[in-house]
Amino acid sequence: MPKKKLSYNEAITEIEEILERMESDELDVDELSEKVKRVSELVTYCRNKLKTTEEEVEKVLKEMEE
Amino acid sequence: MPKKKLSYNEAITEIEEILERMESDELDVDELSEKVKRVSELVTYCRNKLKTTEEEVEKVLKEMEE
Amino acid sequence: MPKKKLSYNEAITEIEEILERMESDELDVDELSEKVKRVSELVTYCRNKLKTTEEEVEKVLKEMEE
Amino acid sequence: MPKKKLSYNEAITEIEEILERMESDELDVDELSEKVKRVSELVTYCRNKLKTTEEEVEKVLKEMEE
Amino acid sequence: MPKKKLSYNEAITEIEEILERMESDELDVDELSEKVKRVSELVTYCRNKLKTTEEEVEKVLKEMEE
Amino acid sequence: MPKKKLSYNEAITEIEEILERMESDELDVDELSEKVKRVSELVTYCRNKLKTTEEEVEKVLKEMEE
Amino acid sequence: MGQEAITLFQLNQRIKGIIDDALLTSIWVKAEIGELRVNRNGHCYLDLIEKSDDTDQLKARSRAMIWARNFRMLKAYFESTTGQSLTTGLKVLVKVSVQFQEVFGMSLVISDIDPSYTMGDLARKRREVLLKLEEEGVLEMNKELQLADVIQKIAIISSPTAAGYGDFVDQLETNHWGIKFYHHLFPAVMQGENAESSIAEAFDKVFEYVGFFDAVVLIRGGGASIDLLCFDSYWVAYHLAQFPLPVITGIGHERDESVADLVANTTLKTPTAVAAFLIERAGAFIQIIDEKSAWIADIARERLQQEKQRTENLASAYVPLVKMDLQKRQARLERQVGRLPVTVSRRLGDAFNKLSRIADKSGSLSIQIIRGERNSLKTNLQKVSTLPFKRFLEEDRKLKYLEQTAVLNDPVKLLKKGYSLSYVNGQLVKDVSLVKKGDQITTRISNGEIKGVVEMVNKKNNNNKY
Repeated sequence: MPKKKLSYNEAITEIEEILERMESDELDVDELSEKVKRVSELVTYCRNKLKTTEEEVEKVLKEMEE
Repeated sequence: MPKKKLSYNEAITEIEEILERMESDELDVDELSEKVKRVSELVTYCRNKLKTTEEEVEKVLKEMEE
Repeated sequence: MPKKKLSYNEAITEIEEILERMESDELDVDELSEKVKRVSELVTYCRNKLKTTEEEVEKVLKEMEE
Repeated sequence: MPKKKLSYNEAITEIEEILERMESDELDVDELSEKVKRVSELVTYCRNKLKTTEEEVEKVLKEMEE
Repeated sequence: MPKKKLSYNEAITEIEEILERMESDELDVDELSEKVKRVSELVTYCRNKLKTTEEEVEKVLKEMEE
Repeated sequence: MPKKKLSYNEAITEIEEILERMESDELDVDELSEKVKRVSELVTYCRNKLKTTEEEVEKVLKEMEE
Repeated sequence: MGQEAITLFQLNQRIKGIIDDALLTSIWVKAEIGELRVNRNGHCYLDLIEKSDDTDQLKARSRAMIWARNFRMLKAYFESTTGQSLTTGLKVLVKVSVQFQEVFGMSLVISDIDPSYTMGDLARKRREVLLKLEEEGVLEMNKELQLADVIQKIAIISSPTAAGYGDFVDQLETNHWGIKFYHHLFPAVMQGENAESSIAEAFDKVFEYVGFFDAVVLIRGGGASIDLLCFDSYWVAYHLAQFPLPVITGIGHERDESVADLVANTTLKTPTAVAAFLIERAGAFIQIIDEKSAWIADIARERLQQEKQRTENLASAYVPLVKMDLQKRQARLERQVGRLPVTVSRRLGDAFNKLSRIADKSGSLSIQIIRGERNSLKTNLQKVSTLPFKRFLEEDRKLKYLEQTAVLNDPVKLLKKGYSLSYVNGQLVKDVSLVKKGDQITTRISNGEIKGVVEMVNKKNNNNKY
C-alpha cells in the first residue's frame, strides 16, 4: 500500500516510470507481477484520494471556519 | 532442476545459449543429451513461471479494472 | 576398442584424420588394415553413441510434451 | 623367401633399389637372374600382403555395414 | 675350356683384354690363333650364359605375371 | 733352314739383326751373300707360319660361326 | 462702525455676475474623481480633485455634477468605451461649465466626457505597475509555480455574497467525475476603495494555510459593477505575484486583462471557467491514470503472451534442432564410412598397379640388359674376326720389306751387273792412295778373277768413287 503522504504527482510519476520500463522491455517477467501489483495499488490509491472524502482534510477545513 | 534463485530471464538466456551452441555445432554429442535435459527443465520452469505470473497479474488487473 | 573417455567429437576427428591420411597416401599399406580396423571401431562407437543419445533425447522430449 | 618381418614398404624399397641398379647398368649378368628372382619374390610377397589386406578390409567393411 | 667358376663378367673382361692386345699388336703371331680360339670359347661361354639367364628370367617373369 | 722351334718373332728378330749388320758394312762380301740367303730362308719361314696361322684362325672362326 | 455692507445674497449675486460674465463654459478640464454619488433623481454629484504629482497633496478641489439625463448617457458611453465603471480614483477629461448659484456656491456642470483620456491614464498606470513588478523581479513568480496535477484543496478569495462564488462552489461540488474538492472561502471586498486592502488581507490569511491548499482561486462574482481598478493595483498584484501557491483568477472582464490576471499563475475569464478548469484538470488526471494503467495492463498481458510465445518457440525450436543435429552427425559419420571403402580400394588398386608396373619394368630391364650384352658380344666377335687378318697383312708387308732390303744388299747381284771388286795384298781396295805402282792386284767379277800388276795410279781430285 502506498504511503499516505504520496502525492498525485509522485503516484503518476511512479506509474509512468513503470510504464516506461515495461515499454522498453527492461522489466523481467519476474518483476512483472510485482510491478503490476504496484500500479494497481497506485491507481486505487489515487482513485480513493480523488473521490473519497478524507476525514483529516475535512477536519482541517472545519478548524479554519472557527 | 534449476536453482530456486534462477530468474525467468536467466532461464531464457540459458536456453538460447544452449540452442545457439547447438546450431553452431559447438556441442559434443556427449553434451547433447545432457543439454537437452537441461533445456527441457528450463522450458518447464519458464512455463510454470509464466503461468504463475499470468495468474497473479490477471488477478491484480481484474481488481484494478473493476 | 576406443577408451571409455574418448568423446564423440574426438572419435569423429580421429576418423577424419585417418581418412585424410589414407586419401593423401600418407598411410602405409602395412598400416592400412590396422587403420581400417580402427576406423571401424570408431564408427561403431560413434553409431552407438548417436543411437544412445537419440534414445535419451527422445525420452526427454516425450516427457516434456506430456 | 623374404623374412616374415619384412614390411610392405621395405619390400617395395628393396624392389625399387634393384630396379634402379638394373636401370643404371650396375647389375651384373651373373646377378641378373638372381635379382629378378628376388624381385619376383618380393612382388609376390607384396601381392599377397595386399590381398590379405584387401580381405581383412573387406571383412571389416562388411562387419561395419551390418 | 674356361673353368666352371668363371663368371660372365670375368669372361667379358678376358675377351676385352685379348681384343685390346690384338688391337695394339701386342700379341705375338704365334699366340694369335690360340688367343682367337680363346676368345671364341669365351664368347660361346657368354652366349650360353646369356641364354640360360634369359630363360631363367623369362621363367621368373612368367611366374610373376601369373 | 731354321730350326723347328724357331718362333715367328725370333725369325723376324733375326732378319732384322742381319739387315742391321748388312747396313753397317760389318759383313764380308761372302758373308753378305750368305746372310742374304739366310734372310730369304727366314722370310719364307715366316710366310709359311703366317699362312698356317691364318688358316688356323679361319678354321676357328668358321667353327665358331657354325 | 457704520461701514456699508451688502447682504450675502448680494455678494453671491455679484460673484455669480462675475462668473457668468467670465463665460467659463465648455472648458475641457483634466481632474481626478475624488468622490461620486448619484442621488435619487439620477443626478450625479462628484468631487473633482487634483493632487500634486510627487507629494500626493491636494492641489485643487471642486464640486461637479452631471444632470441625470446627461449622466445616463455619459456613463453608458464611458463604461462601454473604457470597460471600466465611472468611479472614484479615475482620472477624467470632462467638458465643464462653471456655474455659481447663490445657495449652492460654485460647481462644475459636466456636459461631456472623453473616455480615451481615462483609458490612456489607466493604461499608463497599468504599465507603471507592471514595470515596477518586473523591476522587482516578481512579475513571473506566481507563473513559475507548478500547478498540481490535481488541484483538490482550494482557497477561494471572493466576496461571499457574490453570485459567482455560489455558482463556483456549486459547480465544484456537483462535478460529474465525482471528484471530491476541498475549498474554503477567504472573503474579501472585491470593489470599491477597500477592495485593495481587503484582497491583500485575504491573501495573508490564506498564507497561514499555505501548506494545506493546492492553489488560490481569486474570483469576482459577476455583479452589475465593473469596477476592476483594484485588480490593476500594485499592492494586489504584488501580493498575488509573490504568493507561494499558484493563483488562478476568474475576475470576469471584457477588455484587457487586469494586472492581477497578468501576474496570476493561471487566468480564466469567469469563476465558472475556473471551476470547469479545476474539474477538467482533475478529470484529466483520472483519465491519464486510467489510460496508463490500462496501457500497463495491455503491455503486461502482451508481454506475457510474448514470453509464452517465446518460450514455446524455444521449446519447439530445440526439438527439431536436436534431431537435425543428430541427423547431421549421422550423415557426417556415414559419409565418412562411405569414404572408407573407396579410399581403401583405390589405395589397394594403386598398390596392385604399382606392383604390376614393377613386374613389367623388371622384365623389360632384364631383356634390355641381356640384349645389351648380346650386342657387345657381337662387337667383340667382329673384332676377333677382323683383327688377326689385319695383322696378317701387316706382317706380310713387313716381310716383303725385309726381304727387299736384304736383296738390295746382295754383292753377287752387283757383280752380275758388271761391278767388280779389286784386292791388293788380299785387301779390298777402297782408297787409291793405298795402291802403288807394281802392286799385285786381283780383280773379281761375277764369274771369275783377273790377276795383274798396277802400272799407274791416278788419283781423282774430289770424287774418288769407283
